[in-house]
Amino acid sequence: MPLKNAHAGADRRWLEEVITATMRSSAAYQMTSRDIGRARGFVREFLATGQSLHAWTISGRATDIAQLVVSELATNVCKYAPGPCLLDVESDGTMLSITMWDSGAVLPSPSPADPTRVGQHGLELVLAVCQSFELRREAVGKRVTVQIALQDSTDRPTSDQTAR
Amino acid sequence: MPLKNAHAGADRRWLEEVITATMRSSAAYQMTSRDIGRARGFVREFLATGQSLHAWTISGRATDIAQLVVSELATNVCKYAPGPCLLDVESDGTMLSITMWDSGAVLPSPSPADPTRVGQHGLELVLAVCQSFELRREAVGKRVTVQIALQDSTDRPTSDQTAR
Amino acid sequence: MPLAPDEISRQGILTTMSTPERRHSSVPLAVIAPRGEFDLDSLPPLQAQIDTALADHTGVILDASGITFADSMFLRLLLTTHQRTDLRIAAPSETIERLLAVVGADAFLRIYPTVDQAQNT
Amino acid sequence: MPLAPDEISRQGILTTMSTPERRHSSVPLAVIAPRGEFDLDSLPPLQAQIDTALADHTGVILDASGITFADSMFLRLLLTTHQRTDLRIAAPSETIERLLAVVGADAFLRIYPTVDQAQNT
Ligand SMILES: Nc1ncnc2c1ncn2[C@@H]1O[C@H](COP(=O)(O)OP(=O)(O)O)[C@@H](O)[C@H]1O
Ligand SMILES: Nc1ncnc2c1ncn2[C@@H]1O[C@H](COP(=O)(O)OP(=O)(O)O)[C@@H](O)[C@H]1O
Repeated sequence: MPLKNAHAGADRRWLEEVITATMRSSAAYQMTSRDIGRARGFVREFLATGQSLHAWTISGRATDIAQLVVSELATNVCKYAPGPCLLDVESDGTMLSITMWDSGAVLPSPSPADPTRVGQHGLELVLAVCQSFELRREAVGKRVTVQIALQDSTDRPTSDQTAR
Repeated sequence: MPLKNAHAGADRRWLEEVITATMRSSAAYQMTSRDIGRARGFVREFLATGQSLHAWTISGRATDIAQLVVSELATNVCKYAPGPCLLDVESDGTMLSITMWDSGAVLPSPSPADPTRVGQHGLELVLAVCQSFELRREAVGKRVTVQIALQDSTDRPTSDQTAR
Repeated sequence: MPLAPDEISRQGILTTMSTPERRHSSVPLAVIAPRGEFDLDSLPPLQAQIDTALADHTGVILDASGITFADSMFLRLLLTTHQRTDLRIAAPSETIERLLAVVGADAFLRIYPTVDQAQNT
Repeated sequence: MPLAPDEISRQGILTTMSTPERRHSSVPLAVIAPRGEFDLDSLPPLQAQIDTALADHTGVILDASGITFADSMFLRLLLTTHQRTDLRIAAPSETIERLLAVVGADAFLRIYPTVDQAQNT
């Protein structure tokens, strides 16, 4: 027979689960150029679901940036590693983790900030807006993981200042 | 009074701890140019300790590469984020994780492979030899974490082939 | 929970092309007003539209108020267009302003709060 | 366990500079044989040594057999030296060979198994 305390513990645990709920979602693409917009829609829906289901507070800036990161990673698959790719998104409501696996073996290299350069601003933008950026070789292909903050914060050195 | 089984369990756990032992070590530097060689010596000693204490098998290539990665990260602190920095190394005998924290806010950007370019081969080398490469903004400064495999493997797509 | 790709918000490019009346402005600039999201996929029509506009105008005003998303491929088009002609960007949303600011392109691109101000400068 | 920095293996630069006897070789090349580890810290003396060698020689043979470690700063010195003169790299260790191979510089740098072969080619 359960004790009162055990009940209270279970309730607290349940509450914590709701509060610290982690959501995950995955999508596979062949990554033709039309898929780039679909991938943005996918992360937009994911964040909207987090907002309605878990009451995540997500800044407008974060929603924009999440789509930008997905768009850049998807565009690069199109351009440099055409073929199947896997997009994973995960969040606890504070940080959004965006992972793109593709079949290409070569690791991408972000260009340093330089507004006078016409091209190669894709990963520069990603680096400028992210909290972390990770490249990982896999048995086949590679993974790029980008984390972004879902709430704006003036004391955390995100992006815009540091990019300049 | 402990049961026999509990004893056996404890023994097994102790054994597993020895087998899967994770070693960590940290060093702080002001990172003047002389410190670059000291940082290499630090990771060399770390690997040697793992070999003698935990019988890690480490390829000659891995020992070389570990020093190369440390040298490149330390050189970049010297050049781009002079001041205090923190070097952390960690390994379970299979993967070596090398983390350099420095006080500079700007995230580094590895240049793409190009043998005709005279400079900017530092992080290109690191990307070519690593298993993973991570950049992370911190409240102050940033961390770069590089993982390398301690055993050579022909089926894992490390480095040399993919860099070309 | 599998989330269905959201196709709805991807809009076609609706544009108005017109030569603004010359008031204070001395050069007739074409005005284009693309709408929707701009990426690798949606750029060729925008590029074509700019090319057409520049065939008989000395520059182009991009009314950016209807652009809901843009990435580095769009930025690239802005930068190449800026290099070849008098490009004026009018009424950028916060998203577009951020895109330009993050790479530092807002320092030299010509950006105006309204199409009117872009015309009369 | 705190590990003491290992200073012992950092060696000074011991070099022999000599003009090889002309046998099959038509140009007199200086031979330098730096020893130890080469990084940002240890490069200026090596740079100076190369400059001195090139003051009265048309090229330089780098006997790399005594180099126990080198990173991208050393690579940079090789690449700039290769651009300005006839640089021949002799007897590279596996470490140096790997450094050159990873970036693809082994495709155009002149690399020889021995100093002798570098002289007589
Ligand atoms: N998924 C990928 N696979 C392989 N290489 C990539 C990938 N993404 C990017 N790269 C490499 O990294 C470089 C930088 O990418 P980016 O900053 O997006 O600029 P751009 O695509 O405009 O050149 C690319 O030029 C390419 O060489
Ligand atoms: N610790 C760092 N802090 C800030 N910027 C860095 C750091 N490390 C590297 N960078 C930037 O990344 C670029 C690439 O570094 P690297 O590949 O080592 O080439 P190099 O140092 O020869 O330019 C550097 O030019 C620099 O702009």
